[in-house]
Amino acid sequence: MKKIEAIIRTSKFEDVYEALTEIGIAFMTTYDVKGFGLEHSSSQVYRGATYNVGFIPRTKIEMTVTEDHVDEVVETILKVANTGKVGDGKIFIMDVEAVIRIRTGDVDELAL
Amino acid sequence: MKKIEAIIRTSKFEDVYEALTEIGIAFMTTYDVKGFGLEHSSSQVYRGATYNVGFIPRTKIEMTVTEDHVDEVVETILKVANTGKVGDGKIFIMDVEAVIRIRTGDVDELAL
Amino acid sequence: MKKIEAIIRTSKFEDVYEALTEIGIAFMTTYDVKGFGLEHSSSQVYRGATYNVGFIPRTKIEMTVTEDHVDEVVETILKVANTGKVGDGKIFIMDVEAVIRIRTGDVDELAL
Amino acid sequence: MSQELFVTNNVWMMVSIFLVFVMHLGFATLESGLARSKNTVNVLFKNSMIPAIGLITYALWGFSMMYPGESFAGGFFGFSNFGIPLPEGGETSAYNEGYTFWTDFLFQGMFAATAATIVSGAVAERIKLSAFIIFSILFVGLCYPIVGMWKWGGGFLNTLSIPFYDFAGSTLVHSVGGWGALAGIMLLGSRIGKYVDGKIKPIPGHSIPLATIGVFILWLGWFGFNGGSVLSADPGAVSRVLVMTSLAAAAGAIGGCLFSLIMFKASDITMVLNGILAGLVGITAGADQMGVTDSIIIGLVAGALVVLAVAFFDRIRIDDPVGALSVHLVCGIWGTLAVGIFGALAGIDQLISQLIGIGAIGVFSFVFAFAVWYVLKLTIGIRVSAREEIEGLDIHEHKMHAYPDFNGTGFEMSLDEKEMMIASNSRNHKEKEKPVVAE
Amino acid sequence: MSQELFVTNNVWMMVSIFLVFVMHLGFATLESGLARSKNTVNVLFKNSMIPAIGLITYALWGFSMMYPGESFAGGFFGFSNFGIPLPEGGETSAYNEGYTFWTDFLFQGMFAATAATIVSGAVAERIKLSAFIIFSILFVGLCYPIVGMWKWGGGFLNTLSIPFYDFAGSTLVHSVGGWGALAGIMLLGSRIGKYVDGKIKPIPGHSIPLATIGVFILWLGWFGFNGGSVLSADPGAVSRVLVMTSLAAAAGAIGGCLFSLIMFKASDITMVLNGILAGLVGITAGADQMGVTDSIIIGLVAGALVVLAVAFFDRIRIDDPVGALSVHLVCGIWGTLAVGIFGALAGIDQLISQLIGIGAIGVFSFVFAFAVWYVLKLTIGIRVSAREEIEGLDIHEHKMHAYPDFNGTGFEMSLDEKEMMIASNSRNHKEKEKPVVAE
Amino acid sequence: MSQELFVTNNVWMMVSIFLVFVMHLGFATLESGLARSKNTVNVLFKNSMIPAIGLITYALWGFSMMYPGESFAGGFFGFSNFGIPLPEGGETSAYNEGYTFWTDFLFQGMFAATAATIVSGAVAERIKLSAFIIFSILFVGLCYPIVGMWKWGGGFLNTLSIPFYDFAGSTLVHSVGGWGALAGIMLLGSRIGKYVDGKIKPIPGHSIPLATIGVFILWLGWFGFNGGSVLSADPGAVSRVLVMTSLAAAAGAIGGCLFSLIMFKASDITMVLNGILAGLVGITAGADQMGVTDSIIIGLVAGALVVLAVAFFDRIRIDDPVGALSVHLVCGIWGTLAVGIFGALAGIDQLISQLIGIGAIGVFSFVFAFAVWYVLKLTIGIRVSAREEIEGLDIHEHKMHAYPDFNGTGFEMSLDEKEMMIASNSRNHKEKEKPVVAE
Ligand SMILES: Nc1ncnc2c1ncn2[C@@H]1O[C@H](COP(=O)(O)OP(=O)(O)O)[C@@H](O)[C@H]1O
Ligand SMILES: Nc1ncnc2c1ncn2[C@@H]1O[C@H](COP(=O)(O)OP(=O)(O)O)[C@@H](O)[C@H]1O
Ligand SMILES: Nc1ncnc2c1ncn2[C@@H]1O[C@H](COP(=O)(O)OP(=O)(O)O)[C@@H](O)[C@H]1O
Repeated sequence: MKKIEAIIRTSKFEDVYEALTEIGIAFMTTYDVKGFGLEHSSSQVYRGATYNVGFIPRTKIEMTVTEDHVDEVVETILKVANTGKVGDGKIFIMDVEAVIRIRTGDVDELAL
Repeated sequence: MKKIEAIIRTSKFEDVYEALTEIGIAFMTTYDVKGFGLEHSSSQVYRGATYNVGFIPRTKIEMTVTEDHVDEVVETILKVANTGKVGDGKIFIMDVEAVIRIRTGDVDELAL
Repeated sequence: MKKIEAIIRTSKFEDVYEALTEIGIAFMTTYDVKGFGLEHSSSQVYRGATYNVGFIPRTKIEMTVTEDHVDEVVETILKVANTGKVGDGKIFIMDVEAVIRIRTGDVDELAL
Repeated sequence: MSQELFVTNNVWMMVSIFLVFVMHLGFATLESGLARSKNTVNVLFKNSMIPAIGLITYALWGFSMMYPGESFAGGFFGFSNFGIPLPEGGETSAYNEGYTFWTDFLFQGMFAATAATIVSGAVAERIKLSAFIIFSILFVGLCYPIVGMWKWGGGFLNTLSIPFYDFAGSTLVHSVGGWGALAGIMLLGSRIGKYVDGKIKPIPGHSIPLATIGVFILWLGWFGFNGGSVLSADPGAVSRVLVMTSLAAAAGAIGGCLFSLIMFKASDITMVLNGILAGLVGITAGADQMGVTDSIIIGLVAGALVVLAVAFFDRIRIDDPVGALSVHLVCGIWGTLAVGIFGALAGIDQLISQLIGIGAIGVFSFVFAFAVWYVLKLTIGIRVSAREEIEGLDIHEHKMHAYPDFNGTGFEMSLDEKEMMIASNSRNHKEKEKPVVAE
Repeated sequence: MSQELFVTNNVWMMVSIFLVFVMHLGFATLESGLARSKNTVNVLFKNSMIPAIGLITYALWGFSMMYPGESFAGGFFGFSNFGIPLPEGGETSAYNEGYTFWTDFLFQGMFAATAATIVSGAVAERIKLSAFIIFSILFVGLCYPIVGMWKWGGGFLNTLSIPFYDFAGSTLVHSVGGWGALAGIMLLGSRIGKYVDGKIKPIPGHSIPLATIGVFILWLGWFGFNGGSVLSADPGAVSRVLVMTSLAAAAGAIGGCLFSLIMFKASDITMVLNGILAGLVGITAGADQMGVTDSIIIGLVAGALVVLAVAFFDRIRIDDPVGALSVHLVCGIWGTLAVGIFGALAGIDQLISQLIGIGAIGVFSFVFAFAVWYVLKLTIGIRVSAREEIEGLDIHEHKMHAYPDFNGTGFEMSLDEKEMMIASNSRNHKEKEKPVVAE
Repeated sequence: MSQELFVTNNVWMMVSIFLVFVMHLGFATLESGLARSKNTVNVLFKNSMIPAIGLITYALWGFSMMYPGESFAGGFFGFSNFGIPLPEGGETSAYNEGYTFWTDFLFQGMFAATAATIVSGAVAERIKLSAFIIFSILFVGLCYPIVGMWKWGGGFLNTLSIPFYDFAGSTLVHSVGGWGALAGIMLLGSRIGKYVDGKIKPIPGHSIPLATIGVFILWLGWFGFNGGSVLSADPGAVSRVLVMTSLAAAAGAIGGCLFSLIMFKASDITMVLNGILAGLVGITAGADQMGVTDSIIIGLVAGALVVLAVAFFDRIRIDDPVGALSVHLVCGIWGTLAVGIFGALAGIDQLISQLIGIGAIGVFSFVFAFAVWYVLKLTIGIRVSAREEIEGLDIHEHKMHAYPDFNGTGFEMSLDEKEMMIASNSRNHKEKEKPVVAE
């Protein structure tokens, strides 16, 4: 089983979510993160002084899937989350040794 | 060393935290995540229109432990976080290659 | 490629960020987490009763880098995030199997 | 009249000024509470500038355009002079037994800005700041005093054989604002993400406490809006007006509560709040003509109407974030009609006069506002870019966030995400560009 | 009396109406600020409906039950008629030298709803909305006017040889509310997670700014509550009352501040805020009878009392999220007793009359409220389910969040987690089901 | 004078009391809105205690030090007695035709606390609570009444051949507060992270809605501040003052808006809000002497001045989180000078008197405040530790968070992080310890 972590534009989240649902990915976990990369945040002004918070708010999606799903997931994200502009984000793939479903105690493939 | 990631019901967090403390797990890192899975959020109404935010707020617990602790941790979580209803969450286990304690520079087992 | 996860004092974040930028790390993702460890939070009082929220707010930094950068990153964090007091945090290193840049579809080293 | 009475009357009118003034705070909090946090600074900015603009334009020319005095008043337009020079005896009861010239100006000036405030909420979350400011100056500075003169300044509506009756401005203030808002919304189109694939997607306001504070303050302010419109401290008349105003507000709350419970199966606090305002707008035209039962009925009906109207405007894709149309336009009309149906003036002839007034003022205000919005749209543009709208007007128009400690950037919230995704769908971009009115 | 004085008196009384009205805003903000964000809509909903319910029931029958007039007043119960028909001369000084009939009704009507508002805060965060609304109607519509009549309507407390004295309602308003709250809390039980394993777990309110706004507004409102209770604009009496009210509030703040610093080693702002209210409630019964030193002492003692009372109620597991019992019940009693101890009326006989009044009204209000709550508990139930309580009343009773931009679902906050875990422990479920009073 | 007029005057003055009272709420919300969420409880705590401290010290000795009466007044210092014993006839028009003794005390007492409130905002986010409380007691209890007596109590500024003129306190209240604030900031130094490596780093306030509410409430309060300073309900004078006050506020908003747009290329709402206050402070010294045009000019200039002053103070590293110096000190001086430039009193001699008053009061207030702050600094210390400042005064001074549901600990926000990192740089620690004034 592989864990896929995708850091995407927050604005693309629902598109990605829907596309993944369509290809049969029912489970995922997401949270808001701050991204530092090539794209930079726009500056702010307060009482005459300018400043910059530095980061861009992004959404991180995590899902653990069986090996045979990895390619499809990656392709889907690439297709939907892409705008072609700097800041589209990245996908990381890692190995997962074991998965357990808390409700039933099912393990590994059964738990996905 | 293994990293254990558990996505549990937010309502179960303190139970799990206490149970893990009891079996000697002193370190963990947690944060709020949004979970998409089989359980769905209840609908909301605003000025006559109904809508659904789609996700359920969940808590993610991360802890890196030595191999020999993994089973005990998993069993503890299974016992305490289980309600038997859809939405109890999952546990993921991954390999960690190195750990360093920032304060002392201790590495691996010493750092846990 | 390796994923480096560092859990550090929130107060040290900008130092670490600047130091990493200086050694050429342009990409990272961060988010706020709650840390449970040896350091404990200070107690609060509300209407005569005392209580403790238990955790310390910390910042988690994630970055995926090529093998040859790992040591330098770790050393930099160790140097900058260290205060010598309990609560400085830890660094975890994991293997990453694949990386894809969403904008271009570049993979692995090219995507970093 | 004794000097003593004059002084007391004037004190009462000054208290009324304060109350009408706080309505601007009420609108500011209500409207910002019902908008999203990424547009909060923008809403508050507009609502802070409006009283300033209102008072200054009213001082420069508005007051003398609305109350030109007998010699300068025409049927449809009057004007005496620029500025507000103190007339002879303006500080004594020779000016009026109820108030000094200054009191008169300030009370009317505080009213004036209200009409623009109503528009502010309706066009919130996508209007361009500069366009709104220009619109406000013209709307408060020209439209409001012109139609105001028709009735309160002695114009043609006041000289009908059975004069049009609008005690404190259900039509002259609230509907006028409502028509301006309707024209604006029609030309602006709906917020991105509000109507998608033929479905209504709610965009909840970001702070119910702010909205609730706003409504309580508006109710408070209405004591001056209606109570001050007696134009003296006459104990019977004023206290009666206060009672009827309060009963209508209370009945409006109950009407809004029950009706939304029946229709939507939810105890929707925004409907209770809108219901209170609906009751208040509804009683405003005839607050001095109604009895206890009349007031309660007017309020109940207004409370129900506002719920229906919110649903109705959503169905026809008129996107009004704060319900300004439902409250001020619909219930403004209802209240004005109610003068012909209930209370001391009830009668078919009065009802006809009411319809004439509603129609004349409605047509003028709507056309005026539509023309201004339209010219603005063709010139500087009235709507921010999709990106600005998605990321929030605060960061783009003001380079600032309303709550920097809570969300560093103001657009990392779940709901925004939703719309951002929606915005990226081509079907939607089309929708955004298809306002109700063909251009 | 001259017409001029009548007009001025009436203006003053109308100003007092406005001030008492804003107290409802004060309660709404204070109570929502001291509750959690997941219950904010619920608290605000209740507090928005209360004035509406209060005014309408008072108009329908309450006013004539509380002030039935000499001919209809009994010792314990009186009633003249339904509705509020304008009596002859009701708009002139023939009705009263201080105010018109309408002013009278509205001033008293604004008071009426206060008692229910006090209950609202005390039972917050676990009460079922429907049960609360029904309770409010009965409490404001029956209990309050009945006991009010005993003193202010000319009933038996007013005809004691040395009449019970309660200037503006330390007992008639505040204690009555407090007793209703106590009965409710006893039958409801404490919030999940408040008392665990014999330990008190604080549940901090979600917004100190809201709570602070509430207290300032309440202080403001009290100027009308006490100042208006002079029932005329009599310069000496009213201004003296205002000074004593302010000094007691100021002393209450200082008392609450110092006492919580000594007892809890913390500068707890909620105790300063409660101290201000304690001072205000404390002075209310004798605001027109006290001197400067009396007022300061009464305020200081009230400020200290409120701190002790909060700790005391927590110890006996009476869970009162906003401190309503400590402020309104305890300091209401203290203020009423103070009339027999300090100021112009001080004396052992007066003290006895005060005790009679406190006792009679306390017993009636408590029994009335207990009975209503009890019947509601047996029928529709008064407490939401554990799940609703844990996830928040907002999403369950109102399907809405108070701050959707800040926490998409309203129950993903650290503190909530704590209780949710607590709720899942069996020991706790038991606790929740074991209210103070055996059923 | 007729009893009727006396009663009416007194009602007006009581209304003014209420309005001045709500200014404390205005300051509380404005200052907490412009501070960070981790210091919100602290700001609100101070602002809740200030009116209490102000009223009590004023009752104990302040009132009789400021208004000792002819027989006790000296040129520079007067004192009649401790406490506020009711003088003979104090409740009748024998005391004053405009108000009773009690009304007089309360109106002046509400004013008194204002000066300390101004200081509160300027030293916010790093001042030690205990030091601030002690300072406030001395500042409100001694400095304010002493300089107040110089003019309003009949002291030497009032007996100049051409008396110094300060209608409602541009100098006597606002500048006094401003000087106290300046002394405090100089000895305190700037907040950690405000000036780093020679660059100004903005520290945005945490809630624009709170700040906006504050400004609206302050404008409302100013109607009583200026309107009540007529000291009677004189219709012409009071209503004129209200109009000029409003026009100056409106012009201040426009001035602040335009000037910040030009200078900073941003529609900065905090500048509009400060502009409104600037206009209000500016008109305060001569509100009864100005005409319409004068008032608008004074307001516009004040609005522009405040923008310049904010930038100026930042450049000289005087860190004033809420802009109190820019608003109250700078525009207080501007307003006082304006009396010699515009309106009925304009003239070079008057201008000289104005300068004498500004200078005398400025020197005394600044020296007094500096001395108190300095002694406090040497003894108990006036600044919290760097750690307390970084983690927030709320959790350290009050062991509490203002918004526990939104950020469990109050110091996990992005901006704080920034400063914490900054604080950890040695260069910065030095900076913190290098206040403007060498010690
Ligand atoms: N190596 C990395 N490790 C961790 N996060 C990364 C890494 N590379 C990119 N990211 C995340 O992805 C986001 C987008 O990257 P960015 O460089 O701005 O765009 P692009 O993918 O188009 O080059 C960053 O803000 C950061 O959060
Ligand atoms: N394969 C997965 N990858 C990532 N997150 C998952 C995965 N499976 C489950 N989750 C997380 O666990 C939560 C609970 O899962 P759910 O299906 O609702 O319950 P159950 O575990 O009882 O089947 C989900 O909301 C999601 O956050
Ligand atoms: N084994 C672990 N797994 C997950 N998180 C950990 C682990 N060890 C430490 N942490 C995180 O690092 C933080 C700092 O650890 P702590 O023990 O307080 O300090 P120190 O590193 O000085 O021993 C903790 O609050 C926790 O968030």
